[in-house]
Amino acid sequence: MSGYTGGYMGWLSPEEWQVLLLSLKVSGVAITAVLPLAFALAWMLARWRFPGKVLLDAVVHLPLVLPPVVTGWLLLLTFGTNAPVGHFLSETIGLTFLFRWTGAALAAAVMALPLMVRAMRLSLETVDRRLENAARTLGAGPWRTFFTITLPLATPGIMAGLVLGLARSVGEFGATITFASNIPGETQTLPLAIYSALQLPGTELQVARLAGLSVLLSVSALALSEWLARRNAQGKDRHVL
Amino acid sequence: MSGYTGGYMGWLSPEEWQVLLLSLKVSGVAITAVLPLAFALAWMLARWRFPGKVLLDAVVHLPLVLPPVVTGWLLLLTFGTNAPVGHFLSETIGLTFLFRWTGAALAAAVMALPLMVRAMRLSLETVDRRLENAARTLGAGPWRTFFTITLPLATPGIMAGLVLGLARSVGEFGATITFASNIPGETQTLPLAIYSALQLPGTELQVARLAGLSVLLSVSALALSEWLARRNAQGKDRHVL
Amino acid sequence: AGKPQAPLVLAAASLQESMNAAADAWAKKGHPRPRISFASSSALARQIEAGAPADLFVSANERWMDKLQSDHLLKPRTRVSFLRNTLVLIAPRGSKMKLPVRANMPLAKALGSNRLAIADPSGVPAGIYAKQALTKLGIWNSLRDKLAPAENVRATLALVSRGAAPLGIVYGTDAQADPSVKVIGLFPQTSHTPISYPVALLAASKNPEAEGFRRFLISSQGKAVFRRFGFGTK
Amino acid sequence: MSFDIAMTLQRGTVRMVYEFTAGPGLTALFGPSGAGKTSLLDAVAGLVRPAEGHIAVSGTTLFDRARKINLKPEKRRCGYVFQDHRLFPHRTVRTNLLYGWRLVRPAERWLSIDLALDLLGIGHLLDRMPATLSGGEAQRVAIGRALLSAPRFLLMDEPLASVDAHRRGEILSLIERIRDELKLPILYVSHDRAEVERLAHRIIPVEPVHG
Amino acid sequence: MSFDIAMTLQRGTVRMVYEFTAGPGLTALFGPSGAGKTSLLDAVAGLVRPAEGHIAVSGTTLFDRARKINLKPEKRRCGYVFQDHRLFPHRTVRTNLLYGWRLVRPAERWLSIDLALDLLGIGHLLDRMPATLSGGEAQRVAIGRALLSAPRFLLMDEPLASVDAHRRGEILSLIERIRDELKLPILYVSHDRAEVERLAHRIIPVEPVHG
Ligand SMILES: Nc1ncnc2c1ncn2[C@@H]1O[C@H](COP(=O)(O)OP(=O)(O)OP(=O)(O)O)[C@@H](O)[C@H]1O
Ligand SMILES: Nc1ncnc2c1ncn2[C@@H]1O[C@H](COP(=O)(O)OP(=O)(O)OP(=O)(O)O)[C@@H](O)[C@H]1O
Ligand SMILES: [Mg+2]
Ligand SMILES: [Mg+2]
Repeated sequence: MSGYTGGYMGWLSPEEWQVLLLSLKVSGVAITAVLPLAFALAWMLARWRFPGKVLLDAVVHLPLVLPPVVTGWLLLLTFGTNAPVGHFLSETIGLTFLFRWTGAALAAAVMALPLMVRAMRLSLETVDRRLENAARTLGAGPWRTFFTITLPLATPGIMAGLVLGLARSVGEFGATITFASNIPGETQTLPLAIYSALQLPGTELQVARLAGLSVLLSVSALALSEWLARRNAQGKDRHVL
Repeated sequence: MSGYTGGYMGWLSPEEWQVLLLSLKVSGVAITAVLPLAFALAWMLARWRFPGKVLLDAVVHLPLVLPPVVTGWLLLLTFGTNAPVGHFLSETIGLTFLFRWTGAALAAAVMALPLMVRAMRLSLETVDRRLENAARTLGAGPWRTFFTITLPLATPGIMAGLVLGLARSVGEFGATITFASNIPGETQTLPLAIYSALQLPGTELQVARLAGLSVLLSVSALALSEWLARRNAQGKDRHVL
Repeated sequence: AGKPQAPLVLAAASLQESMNAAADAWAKKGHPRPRISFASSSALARQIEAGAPADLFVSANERWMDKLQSDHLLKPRTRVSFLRNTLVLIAPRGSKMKLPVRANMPLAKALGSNRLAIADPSGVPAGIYAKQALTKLGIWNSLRDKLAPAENVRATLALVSRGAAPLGIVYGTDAQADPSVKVIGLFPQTSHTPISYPVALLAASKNPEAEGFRRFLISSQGKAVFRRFGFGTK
Repeated sequence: MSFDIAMTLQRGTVRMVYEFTAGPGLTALFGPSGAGKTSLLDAVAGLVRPAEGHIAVSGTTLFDRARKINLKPEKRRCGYVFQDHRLFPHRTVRTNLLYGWRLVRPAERWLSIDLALDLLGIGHLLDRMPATLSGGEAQRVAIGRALLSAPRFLLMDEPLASVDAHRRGEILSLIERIRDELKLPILYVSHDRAEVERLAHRIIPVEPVHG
Repeated sequence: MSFDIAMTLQRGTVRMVYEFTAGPGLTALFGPSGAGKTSLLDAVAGLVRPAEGHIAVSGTTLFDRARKINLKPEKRRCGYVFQDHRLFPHRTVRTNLLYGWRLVRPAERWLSIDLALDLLGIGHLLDRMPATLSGGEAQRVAIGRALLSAPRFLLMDEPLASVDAHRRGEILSLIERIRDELKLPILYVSHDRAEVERLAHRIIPVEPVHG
């Protein structure tokens, strides 16, 4: 982390604050933006039968399989300013990714996608279709059935997908630094700041502090999700041996 | 990749074979070895209530949250020859990790763990306890009930966990190079070979070939899992609108 | 036992081509070819601290070597700085940019709204040298928000060759190896601390071949290999 | 005609053929287990698609293979009491009951919530989750949910199977009133002779066809 | 004494108190929906733990709070026909039926598979998955599964609720034979007066206790 002052032990230094807030923004935007896509993919994989399904499944898993640097490199080739997609997006809606926090968010989103899709798909596959049928006979159209029956019943998987995706996006490093670069205040998220610190000897304390921040961020998300899950499970008591 | 001869387009070069086989070995051993642990953790998180559960959950998620380089570094500090645990293991059972393929497997296992635990936990939570109770009244003890009822009913999550874990382990880079280093034939798995190739200009073709191998590996695993899942689902037909 | 075992060399990733060539040359002389693990100097140094069973370390910077030395992890009197490198300003091959490297050069203006690709100046050696040079030339402050810090030199190079950045600062050896970029300026040797690559035998090394290879590396025959890849030698 | 049904269903390897018309009132389906009674109700509700034939209720064609008519389940306005209840496990008894109720125009409703709660004896269960209900309680909630959706005809699959004698009497009276005062067509499945004899205007035998 | 039960159960906010002893033969539990019949069977099977009291069957104490006895369900050797069937969805009818059968010593078995298949009329379903069964078919498989586990006593929760009259007669005869020839104690829940009067040696009323 450039310009780290050190010594300030009681609380966070301004640089640490900056990194933390940026990480929050990047992960938050990434997960929020990719959530509908992840759910749609999970839905297709869980419910539809079509030729090339295994292929789609494979493509979704790609960012998990490929080393992150390769993913970052592919992003660069696709969304770079000179690349067709990147050029098109920047010309039409003024959205640029290269060296911008949006690029970090894009990288985080891509890396989180496979985890989110899998967890959501797993839950969607266990939703009892007979309950959806019951809702239809009660007068609910497909969309209402989806929002009132399917979606709530798939909540555990959606929550798990969110937690996994968030954790993964908070930890994302390779694709981000390759695609969005390591610009303090713009794309330097927690892992990138940690990487910078790790390059030099004697920065163990600094690394530990930043790693601690990552952990804190994720533990909060986890605790929140556990709490929500517990609240959700209330009243659904079951036989207990 | 050292000594890459290039030019050999028809099939894989000996070096590529070496990398591929090593990747297979590392991922295979990692996932096999970590499977029971992942399942035990999933079980505890799904079924038990104990103080510190959120903490355990957080620890399991750590490798996802921390940048892989930090995970690799923590592994060095724990399993290095000079570290207490590493020293103990090498003295007692002769198991060393540093600079060995076992180290690459350990790194892959640690990184795959959170994904496996989450998916398995998700499935375990949806297993109907009333069916387990029914098995008990029919004379099955807890273990038999577990193996004949709970485990088969949780199969989708276990499969998903395996696929995610395998994909993640095939793509694992940061922790491996930090912990196990980049030794051809010993710890140079596919992502590390790709990294090495990326260090040289004009190696796009080589990178693409290696990345293609990664993808091939994972698509095979995916296709296999889909096939198993479909076979498993046969006969479980449901009302279809 | 029959054949002597191959030593294990830990080398900075930027030495990949040249070190492999050196190993091949050494093997041609009838020795077992050293096994080489390429990674960032910091990762390799940490592995050595953790007790890695390796024989030789070739670092891209002196600081990590200093650290290992003070921790008594090097064999005494085996440390030699044997390679030198230069720092250059590069642009994509097709670029028409003309920009002589001198004090107060209008680099910021030349960049316009684009960014300068550079290795991470807060830790990666090539970035640290670049920062020193730009500071010495008096333009560091004007470039602060115009940087695109990359993971390492090769990633910096990729940013330029892919056109993501119109200009970049890398080692001379890297620029020479990549035909898709061209050098448009050389930073004076005086603008940064000398770029040197030290090699040393590790204290834990038990391989008798290792010292031979180290001597080969610093011999005139060995240095000749590295000169082929654009390195300077001492 | 209340029901005009002639169709073929394929379930797994089993093929079932139905052909009957039924006038107003309550039509009981009577037949051995596995004969295809539930399958018939599923087809009328639009949950299973017949291989051949047509289904019409009160003059409205719900399905006709030849004329390519296949009304969606939510357009058929049936009140289906499922053999396996199918309460929504994530909603309280209250919101289960109100699920269909909220989806119809107030003017079309023909049963008040209070009356339903009272006759079915489920007023004290409103805030409970379905998983905590006893078998008979769940069944009565399922009946209430179907009736409150203000259906134009009823499909009842052994709705009283695990309801006690006292409640059964009250619910039978309720069904009689629906049959006689509202004149809703009802398809009713039961294995209980007495129940069928009390309620049914006619009995359609459903026999297993093997092939 | 076949059954010697005195206990208190807590389910949610409801507290249920049971106290009765019953001699040999079939004991029917009769009571309104929600009175606690299923809860009682669950406690006897060891699936629900009473807050107080004791449970003994044929002189064997299954549970005694004071003496800290609590036999595990798998040691109680009960044949429990659940109100909701609970067939294992991932196993065929065949392997459902054999689940308990395989776990007892051959010498202890008292019902042959062939006889069970024949009397329950499920021989043609052996290779089917439970999800494809009709309601009555599933119920009969559940009865078969419980009986084939060679239990020492039976807990039957409305076992004939959706079985047709013909089969019902046959299964009632089977239960009578089990009752009279094998002299197994049976706790039997039903809302059907005729069924209860035909089978039961005694009727224990289960009344809801509110508190
Ligand atoms: N978790 C719970 N919270 C509150 N009440 C509960 C809970 N579980 C069960 N009950 C109540 O306990 C009572 C007894 O239930 P039980 O299933 O034993 O009834 P039952 O006599 O078998 O009724 P039925 O004839 O309808 O099957 C019911 O009123 C039920 O609502
Ligand atoms: N997927 C399937 N494969 C094979 N047979 C099936 C499948 N689904 C249903 N069946 C069979 O279709 C027949 C009709 O089933 P249905 O549920 O309609 O019977 P039912 O008359 O309602 O019986 P019950 O009175 O027992 O509820 C049954 O024999 C059932 O086993
Ligand atoms: Mg039926
Ligand atoms: Mg009950």
